Amino acid sequence: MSAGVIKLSRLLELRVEAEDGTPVGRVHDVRVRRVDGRYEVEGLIVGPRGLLVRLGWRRARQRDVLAWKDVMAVDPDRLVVRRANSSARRM
Amino acid sequence: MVACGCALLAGCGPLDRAELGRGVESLSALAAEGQLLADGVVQDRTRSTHTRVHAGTLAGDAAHEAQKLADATVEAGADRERDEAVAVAQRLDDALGELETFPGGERTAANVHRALTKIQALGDHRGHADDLERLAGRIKDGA
Amino acid sequence: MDERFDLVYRLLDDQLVDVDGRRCGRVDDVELTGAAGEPLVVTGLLTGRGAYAARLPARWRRLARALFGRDVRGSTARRVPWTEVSDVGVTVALRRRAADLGLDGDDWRPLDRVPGG
Amino acid sequence: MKAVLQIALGIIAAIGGFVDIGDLVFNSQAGAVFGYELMWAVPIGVLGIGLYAEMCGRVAAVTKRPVFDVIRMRLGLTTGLIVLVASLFVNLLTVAAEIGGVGLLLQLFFDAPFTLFALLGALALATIIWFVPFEGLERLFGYAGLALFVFVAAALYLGPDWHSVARGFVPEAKSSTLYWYFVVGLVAAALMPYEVYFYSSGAVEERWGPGDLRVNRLNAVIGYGIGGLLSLGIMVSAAQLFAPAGVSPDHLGTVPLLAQVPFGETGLLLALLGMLFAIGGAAVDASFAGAYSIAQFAGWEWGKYRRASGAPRFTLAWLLFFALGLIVLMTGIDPLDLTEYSVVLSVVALPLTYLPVLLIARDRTFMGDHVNGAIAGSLGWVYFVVLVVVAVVAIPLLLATNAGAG
Repeated sequence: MSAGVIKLSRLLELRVEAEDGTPVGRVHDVRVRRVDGRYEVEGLIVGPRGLLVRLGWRRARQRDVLAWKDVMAVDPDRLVVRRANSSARRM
Repeated sequence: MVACGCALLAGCGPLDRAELGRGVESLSALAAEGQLLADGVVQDRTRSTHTRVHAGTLAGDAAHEAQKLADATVEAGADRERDEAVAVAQRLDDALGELETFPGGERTAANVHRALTKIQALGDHRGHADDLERLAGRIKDGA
Repeated sequence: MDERFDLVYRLLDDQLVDVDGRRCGRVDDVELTGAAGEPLVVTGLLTGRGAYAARLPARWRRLARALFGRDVRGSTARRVPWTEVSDVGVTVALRRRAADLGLDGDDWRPLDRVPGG
Repeated sequence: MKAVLQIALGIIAAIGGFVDIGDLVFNSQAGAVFGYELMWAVPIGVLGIGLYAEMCGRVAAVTKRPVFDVIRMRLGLTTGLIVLVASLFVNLLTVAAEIGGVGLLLQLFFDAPFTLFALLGALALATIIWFVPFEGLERLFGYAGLALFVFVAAALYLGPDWHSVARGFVPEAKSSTLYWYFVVGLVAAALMPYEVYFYSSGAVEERWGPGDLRVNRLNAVIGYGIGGLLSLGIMVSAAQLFAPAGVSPDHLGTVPLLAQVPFGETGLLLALLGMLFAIGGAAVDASFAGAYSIAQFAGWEWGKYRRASGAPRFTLAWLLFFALGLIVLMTGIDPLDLTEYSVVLSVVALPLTYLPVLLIARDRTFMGDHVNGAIAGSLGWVYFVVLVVVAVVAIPLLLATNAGAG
């Protein structure tokens, strides 16, 4: 795989953990936003509420979205997040 | 679902009285249906093709039931009832076979109807069928 | 195309339709390019049974590869550059014809010769 | 004028699709064994299919998404694949049972070996599908299916005891497992999912839009309502004719007697004709439903409008269903046993094909202001619970009663 290419299926499979190892949940959806002509990942929808969102049962509120810039590392089996997103932690 | 329930289950254990009773019940259902068919022919209100094919199917069921009952080992003490049931099943097979062979014959149908009535004694369904009903009764009492 | 949308909710598994309106597969995966600490950009779509294995639970992956084939670009799975996508609405509309994008799996036409076929 | 035609299409699709071998078997047997006592189960099934079909038709009209497109979109690949495999298996049983029914009925018409007729029946159906356009297809089977009204006439002619008929509509809990098996069977027979796959794909194929929503509702109410009436006609006539005489309709050939006894040869012919086309229509619907499911899941081109050459894989899929259905028949399984298995097993997979449609139908992002109204919304969830309960008890009852052998 060329460097820098990540498949959505892979993101959906990884566990999300904060820096200090506390689990934050799984990635249920990926929110993208148009930025000068291309679509950038704005954030990841995680946690149990995320599943409801994906099923179209609940709308994902802005605070459910874990900002992509808070993602520190994409390891083979987990995503490390700089600090647990306050709202995600509450889920 | 006269189709031999026993065949669905793995192997057939000895027929207990309840199963023997159900076998007799299905024979009386076949007899009743045979009478409906025969009525149609007697009054010339049906199609011979349907009569022939359907009578053949019912005859096949009766033969299958007879064979199943004959092959099965039966609970002790129920042998006489089982043999009688097999005999009735064979008479049922013969009567329905007649209808299959002569699906248009009003006279044949009348004979078949009489034979089935004798087997079933269908005066009214709740009535006492001399053969099957009595047999079913003895099977239950014996249980 | 919406200003902001969620990939799984609106794009993943959606129907691909070419410029002639022909259905030509589904979005079986989405290719993102970038890394942690940098922008992660949608750069392409993957379609074809070769992409199934990666989406199924890990413990079924070996079976899935056996059933649906490994991800062999150009045969069991095809990449559609994101620039080829004109709209993500009821379906994912493409700018060109399925054949030009190598998406017309219906390319063999045994039934053409049958009258009325 | 267009609306009237559309309604006719709905009625036809309902009769051609609604009354199939499952309804004929379960309603005649339920009437024969339990008389009027199980009548209440029919409206539950009919209301269920009407509700589900209306939602699917509305989703198809507004979002242009047929059922399996919604299933894939909403459940994703993994669950979607499980639902696909389960429904294709059940669909195959249904196609085999329906073709078996066609074979049996042709045999009752012309008296030649069953297997020959199952083959001839399948070939005839495949040829009809190949040459007759979609519109004509539904008219052909639907109109002929109207002959099934002879059973409603028989039910009335035989003079039912209206008091017990009314009481039959009041649900009653009984301890016998056979009773509950028939409750599940009657509801499941009415709620055969292939009918809805066919209906929603047809709505997309005929390019329905929001303007067709009124017609969609009429289809669901009138079309399926009439189907339910036919089922009740079969049950009531069986309750009057078979129950007292102790006749057990274990063969398809027994059912037409319900019309032959009151109306003689004409009744018999009408019954046989109606059954032949209702079951033939169902065989077509079921095989198409199977092809629609695969094509929509995988994203292939599909649809009868797209001539076979335009959608070769879709066309091969429905031909394959016919062929596999015949192969299943050649194993010698009794078509009526196949029918009971296909009906009961199809209700097991139903909650997972029903839920995604419900989720999309209430989702404003996709439906705009055509989302579920108060009624459809609340009833939709009530039915989801009903379906889950029915699905859970279906297989245990099937085994406990040895497929209704009792």
